[in-house]
Amino acid sequence: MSARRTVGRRLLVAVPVLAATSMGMFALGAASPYDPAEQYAGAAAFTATDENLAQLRANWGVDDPLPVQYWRWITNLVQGDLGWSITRHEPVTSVIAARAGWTLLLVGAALALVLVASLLLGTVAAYRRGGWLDRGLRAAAYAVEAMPVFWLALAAITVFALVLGWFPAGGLTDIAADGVHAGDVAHHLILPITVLAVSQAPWFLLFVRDSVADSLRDDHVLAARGRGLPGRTVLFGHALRTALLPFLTLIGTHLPELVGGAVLVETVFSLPGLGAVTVQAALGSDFPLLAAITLVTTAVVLTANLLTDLAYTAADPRVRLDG
Amino acid sequence: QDSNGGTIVVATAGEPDTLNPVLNYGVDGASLIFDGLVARDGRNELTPALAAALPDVSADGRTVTVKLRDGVVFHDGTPFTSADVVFTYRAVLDPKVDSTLRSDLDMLDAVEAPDASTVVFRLRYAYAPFLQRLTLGIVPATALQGQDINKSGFNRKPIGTGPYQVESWTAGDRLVLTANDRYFAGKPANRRVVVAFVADDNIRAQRTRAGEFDAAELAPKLAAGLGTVTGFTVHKVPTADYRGVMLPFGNPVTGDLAVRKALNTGVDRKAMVDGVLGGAGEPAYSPIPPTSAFADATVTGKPGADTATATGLLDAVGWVPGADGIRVKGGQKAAFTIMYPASDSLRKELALAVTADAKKLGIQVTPEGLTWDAITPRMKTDALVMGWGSPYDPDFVSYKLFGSKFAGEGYFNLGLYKSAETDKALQDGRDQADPAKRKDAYSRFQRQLAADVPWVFLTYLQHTYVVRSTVKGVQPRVEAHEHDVANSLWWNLHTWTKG
Amino acid sequence: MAELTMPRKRRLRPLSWLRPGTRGAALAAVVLATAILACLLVPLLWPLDQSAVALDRINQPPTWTHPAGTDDLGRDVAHRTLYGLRVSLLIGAVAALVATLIGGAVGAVAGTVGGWTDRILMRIVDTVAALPHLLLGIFIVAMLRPSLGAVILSIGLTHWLSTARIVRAELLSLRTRPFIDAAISGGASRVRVLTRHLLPHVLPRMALATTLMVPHAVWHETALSFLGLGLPPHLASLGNMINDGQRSLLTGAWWASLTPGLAIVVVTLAIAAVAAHWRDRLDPRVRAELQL
Amino acid sequence: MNGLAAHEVTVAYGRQTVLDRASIHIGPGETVGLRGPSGCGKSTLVRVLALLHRPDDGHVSIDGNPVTGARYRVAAAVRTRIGVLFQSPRSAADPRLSLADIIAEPLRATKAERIQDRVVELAYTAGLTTDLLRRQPHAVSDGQLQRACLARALAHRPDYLLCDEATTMLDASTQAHVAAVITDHQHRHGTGVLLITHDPALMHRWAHRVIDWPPDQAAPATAVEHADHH
Amino acid sequence: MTAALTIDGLNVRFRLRDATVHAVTDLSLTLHRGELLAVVGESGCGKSVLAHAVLDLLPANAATTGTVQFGAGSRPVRELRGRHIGLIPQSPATALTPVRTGRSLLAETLRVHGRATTDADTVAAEAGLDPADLDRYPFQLSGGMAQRLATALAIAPDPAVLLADEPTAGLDRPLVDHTLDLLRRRCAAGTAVMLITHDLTAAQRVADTVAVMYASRIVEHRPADEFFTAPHHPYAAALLDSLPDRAFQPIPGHPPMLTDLPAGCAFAPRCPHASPDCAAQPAISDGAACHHPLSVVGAP
Ligand SMILES: Nc1ncnc2c1ncn2[C@@H]1O[C@H](COP(=O)(O)OP(=O)(O)OP(=O)(O)O)[C@@H](O)[C@H]1O
Ligand SMILES: Nc1ncnc2c1ncn2[C@@H]1O[C@H](COP(=O)(O)OP(=O)(O)OP(=O)(O)O)[C@@H](O)[C@H]1O
Ligand SMILES: [Mg+2]
Ligand SMILES: [Mg+2]
Repeated sequence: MSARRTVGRRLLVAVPVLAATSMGMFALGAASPYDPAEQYAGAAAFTATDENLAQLRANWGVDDPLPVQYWRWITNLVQGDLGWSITRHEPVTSVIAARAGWTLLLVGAALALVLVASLLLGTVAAYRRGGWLDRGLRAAAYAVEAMPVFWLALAAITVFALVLGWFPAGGLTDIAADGVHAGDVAHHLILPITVLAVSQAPWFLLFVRDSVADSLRDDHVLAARGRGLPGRTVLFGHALRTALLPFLTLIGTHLPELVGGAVLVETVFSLPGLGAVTVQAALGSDFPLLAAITLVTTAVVLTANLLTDLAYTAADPRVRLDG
Repeated sequence: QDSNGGTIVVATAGEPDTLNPVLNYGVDGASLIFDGLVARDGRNELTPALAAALPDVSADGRTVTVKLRDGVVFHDGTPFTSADVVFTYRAVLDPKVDSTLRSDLDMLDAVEAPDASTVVFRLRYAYAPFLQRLTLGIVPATALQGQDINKSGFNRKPIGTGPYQVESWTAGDRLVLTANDRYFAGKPANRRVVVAFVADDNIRAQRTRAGEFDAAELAPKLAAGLGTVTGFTVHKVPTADYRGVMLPFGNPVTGDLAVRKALNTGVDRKAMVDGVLGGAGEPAYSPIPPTSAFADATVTGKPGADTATATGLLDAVGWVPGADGIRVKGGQKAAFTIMYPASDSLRKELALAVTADAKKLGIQVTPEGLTWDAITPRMKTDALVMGWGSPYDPDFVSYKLFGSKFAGEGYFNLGLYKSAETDKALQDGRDQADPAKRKDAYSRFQRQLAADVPWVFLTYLQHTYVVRSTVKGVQPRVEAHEHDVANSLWWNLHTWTKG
Repeated sequence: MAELTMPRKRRLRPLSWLRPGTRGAALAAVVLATAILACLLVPLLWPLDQSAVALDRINQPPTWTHPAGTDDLGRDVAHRTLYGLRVSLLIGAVAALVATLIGGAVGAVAGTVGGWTDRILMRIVDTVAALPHLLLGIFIVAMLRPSLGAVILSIGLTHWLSTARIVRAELLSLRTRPFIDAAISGGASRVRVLTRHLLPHVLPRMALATTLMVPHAVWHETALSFLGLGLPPHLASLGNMINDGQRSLLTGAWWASLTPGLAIVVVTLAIAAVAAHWRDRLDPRVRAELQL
Repeated sequence: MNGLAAHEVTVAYGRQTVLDRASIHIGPGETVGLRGPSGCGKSTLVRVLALLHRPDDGHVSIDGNPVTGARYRVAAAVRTRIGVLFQSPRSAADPRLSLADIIAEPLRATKAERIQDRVVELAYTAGLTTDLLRRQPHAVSDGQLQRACLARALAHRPDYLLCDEATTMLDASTQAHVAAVITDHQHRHGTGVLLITHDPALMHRWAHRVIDWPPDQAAPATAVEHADHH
Repeated sequence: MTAALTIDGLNVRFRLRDATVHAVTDLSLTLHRGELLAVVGESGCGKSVLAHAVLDLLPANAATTGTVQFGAGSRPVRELRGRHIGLIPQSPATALTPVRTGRSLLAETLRVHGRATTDADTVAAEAGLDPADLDRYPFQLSGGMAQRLATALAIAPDPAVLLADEPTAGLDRPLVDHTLDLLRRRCAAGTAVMLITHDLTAAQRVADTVAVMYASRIVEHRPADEFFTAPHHPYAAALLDSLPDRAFQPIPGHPPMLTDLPAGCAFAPRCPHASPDCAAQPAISDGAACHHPLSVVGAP
């Protein structure tokens, strides 16, 4: 099936998927045990009267039946209004506009780092399988996967910010700086991006390592060596090329994990991203914000999966693309 | 050369949701951006702020007249007038506005402005501590008039009269304030203030250690660790924030006075202060903190566990140990559940400490960590680790927490405690204007609570801060539960100087 | 023809990795076995009162009586770690298995049936991937009320996506290979081709995913517990302990968090080593692989 | 009409039409030789006849019964009536199975009885020594693997056997052995054999009838007078 | 004639879990520039292993002893692969990287060995492959096309020694001839070619010398014309006899198991001329390793 038809079909399918995720989100939110009014009031919930809290709920219309809320949200959405975030006290659009960029930068940069590093290291480890690099990398990968991200972050801050003083310990810009300067931000983001990347790398690294190790045993690799191709070409051009499939697959499904990791990294490094806001929105049953975030993530996940599916056919022409 | 001094950077965990006092920002004053009609000084005594003098209360206590200070202007240059005060309070009372302050102002009937520099509050009933409610920051009517306050851009970039105006607020990161040179109480000593929001304790400690902050709130043990680093001073600030176990009357075990009293004497408050709070606290015996003028010094106890007395109390009324060491009376086992909110680790630890102490008395306590929605339906029959407290007036909180009128309403009198004596004392405390009579009323209240033990009060917390030693002008005062940008150690930040 | 006999089927001898020459795997197996044995025996030999605290001996460094010190409520860290392993290993292993089974099944169906089934299943995967995991977790726990089973389900039901897509992708590539044609021509049913020819090729990948999921599940358990949706936070589970210990990390009482943390790292490494060893034994090509 | 036949089948890969309304018929007990230039679609025809590829047009019939669909859609009992020897034994053998398993696989798939004995018998027939049975494809030579594939193809005693260059991997002696085995099988079970080979001598010696592919370009099927190899 | 490839005392053993495969035993052989050596023998006798051993491409469980020398140099084989010694692998279906088109494989090989990537079409045509088919992926190729692509890949670097493992399998007659001519032309240009094949007709057509392998050993190694008219070794004779245009009868008896070879001549159990002498390993004499060479037996 041609790529264009696939894209077209996926675009069509995106509509019901988006509807399903947003509806699912409302349903999940309704099942959530959290009361938005109490979350909103915070500590004041204990001194606020029942009547006061009820009035808040009435103001937001969160006591309306679910279909009513969903319908209201949909009709507003069609008019380009994403609604008002109860937890952030801002229009949903401005929450997303102000924060999505940073999360995207963090996640995007970390993903790029993860991809490059795990492709390189995984392939080299597979090539030297059984050697100290392979064993070291694999042990490290499992250890990192088992380790709280928080430890990594704290260790990174202690070593690189406190002991060595190379990077700032947190924040988006220098605490005394005014305005946002690219260099300053880059300097501040190196540590969080690296921590996020390291924490997410094990899956990718181990999968690359395993499938490259598998394909290294294939006849075509042997044949490529027989043609006198240099080791690097054989490794990356033949072994890795045939082993890319599981790796590509992971990118799409690991986005949520990456975003989940970003939540932690954002909190630890005090970065103003979407991560913390999502948790807050979930706890506060902030439907409009949740729905919008879900829409964004759905769009990202759909695009990522479409791209990886297209990449499959490029990476492995034997795969016939469906859907 | 900057004669006004430089930048002060403070770090805190809690980030406000909005910067609008109407929507609960810094309602107890000291918000750096806004002023109330009155403010509190270093001893939490009321002083006039936007009011020219402390307000006048009529003889029947139902009319409060405030003369406003002259020549005050908002950050945007508009003059401050009585219309702004009226607007602010009416906004709070407006049901369309998402404010929880309304619950605290239910005595307020109307706000009027007879002239540009006078405001008159009319109350439904006499309410002695009403002036304490006038610390609410005043917002400019012109900036908000005709807008949906819930959704106004003002909430994120507000205009006030306070010592600092908002330069920028990057949610999740920092709030940057610049000095308001026209501040009525004089130019602030610092040009800029940066409030950094760092949610995680450990990270805040590390960043403080890295020298990013001039002052930061830290957990006691982390603060102690930084205290050994030269260049930092640790401040332990007393609060009115107590923790205790609410014992429901609807439960056959906790409903038994002997059990309640035994628990009250049998818990080891000192161990909790040292072990759980890392020394940053004091034992609590009543909801009125010892730092308050209303505290009754006779209502106290032994900081350590008095197991002998406690078991004596139980033995006396026939709670005898069964085969498994758990006491039994009339077929009823001395066993009950203590709930705690699962996400609150302090309350979890207190619940466990109480459990361990109760075990020594032969009472079996089962701790359960739950979400609020699971706690709520069980509050009438299961004990709960609770906390609250206000340093400003004993009527705040206690009236609703222990008054029988509020039994079972919201989170107020959860344990269905009913005592005519207590009701009377609380009512007197709010009706009487005379401080001496009020003090007497609250003495009665405290003694009655000590007799009925609807709660086992455990500890008062202390907030700990580290401040760079070169910073001068730090003046700790008794703090409330809520403290972040407003009402923290930096309540008087505009007078701090950095050497 | 008499001299020809059917070769004995290669049987797996589960303990043969204890042979010399595979010391790493043997060590890992011993570690894992010890951990599992300890989990099974500790409640019998050394019962723990989950709510007991001793405020008079908080934050004590490791000594002979408390080999891993005490935590900030005076509880013995070593004892609680053993208990925590019990709960966490159970949650981790079962949740990982649930996720692998669901993922494997969805991936297998999508990858072999194809067509509309595949499209619909993959869009469901997309949908689940887009919903915040936290919310899904909350929803599942809210339906089932906090309990061990609910925690396991909420983790298992949110973590099958990677496995599903990996299995599907590999099957899509495998199913066009001529040896599959040969199997079909030999009369194999769809199910048989799947279980006998397709899945064995992805099994190593699935095993890897399962191994990685075990520690991951422990983290999710912690996150849920912290929200009050998992196990009660005072219960000894590795996640809870690391969470609690985190506060003492910088104040010198590192053992409270490090001990349970190390426990999970070591157990994960042991599981990984044992799994890798098993896989290598099952795939004979490894032993005869070419050298570059 | 008895026999395995393709009727006017058309197969296209993308835009390239490989088989264009092609027909062929293999009668029971008959050996049909098929030859044609490389890439002309012989293997494709084999896949169609083996019910592994659904033609875009036309159909396959077995003993007069048209078969609809292909692969799993065809009943296993029908599929197993046709044995296939694929052109490349390497890619037609599951690299994870031992030779014994490869041979046993079709038997297990249809839950045959006495599998063990049958495998030994088949391996013996195909000329495989015991030491090879436990090895995996990567540890045997191509010719040995081809013989394992032959054993597998004969496992179900197929009524039709499609040999796509089945003997190119074999030396002359083994080739003769395999030919004898197939012929013997053919005699005992009345199997119809399709033989694709480029070796004129072999074709001449073995096939009853030779078809030049593609049929429309070449001369019509020629019957060869064949030497006595019975 | 200069030696392009000298193999001396080569032994290859595969260690399996419970057995050792003697895949190549005590094999010595010299291949001269411009010579086309055909290696024939029973399937599974070790021909492909020999080729892989020469190229040092055996798997890890193989143990190799003996020496292999290219020309007069002593550089390690891994530096010589491709440019100096090329291999046409036996199973092109699996030897082609499945996810890359023929063109990309061919262009890469050309580039690595310092030739212009634009030569791809020429090289493909030389191997008999339609250049248009270069743009297909391996799975889209027919068996014969894959074979020709594999040939093109091997000749692309212009190797001085070419090991061709069944390069004509699956090709139709014209293409077989095309490939054989190609090899012949290479020889004329100085290349040494080792043609491993089952196609004795093809061997006869192009080979200068023939080596017959049986059960891991070379049992006969003689000039082609002599060999085809009068093979010395009984196995060689039997092999020629089993051709379809001759007796078309398999050699009686079982092929030997390389895991369990007899001490003496491995063919003895199947040999009509076997005698007790055959319990000892015969040395090569007069081009054949046999105690009772046919020319002697059959000599008047
Ligand atoms: N990796 C291996 N491990 C063990 N035995 C092997 C391995 N590779 C090949 N063999 C054995 O070595 C012998 C020689 O194999 P080789 O592939 O060289 O045969 P061949 O002469 O090329 O046969 P064919 O003509 O069938 O290709 C065979 O008996 C085979 O079973
Ligand atoms: N999966 C496929 N996708 C696209 N084209 C294919 C595919 N399989 C085969 N072809 C093309 O179809 C044509 C016929 O292929 P087929 O394998 O049937 O040829 P063949 O007659 O068997 O040739 P040979 O004798 O070389 O094996 C070839 O041009 C080939 O490139
Ligand atoms: Mg073909
Ligand atoms: Mg071979």
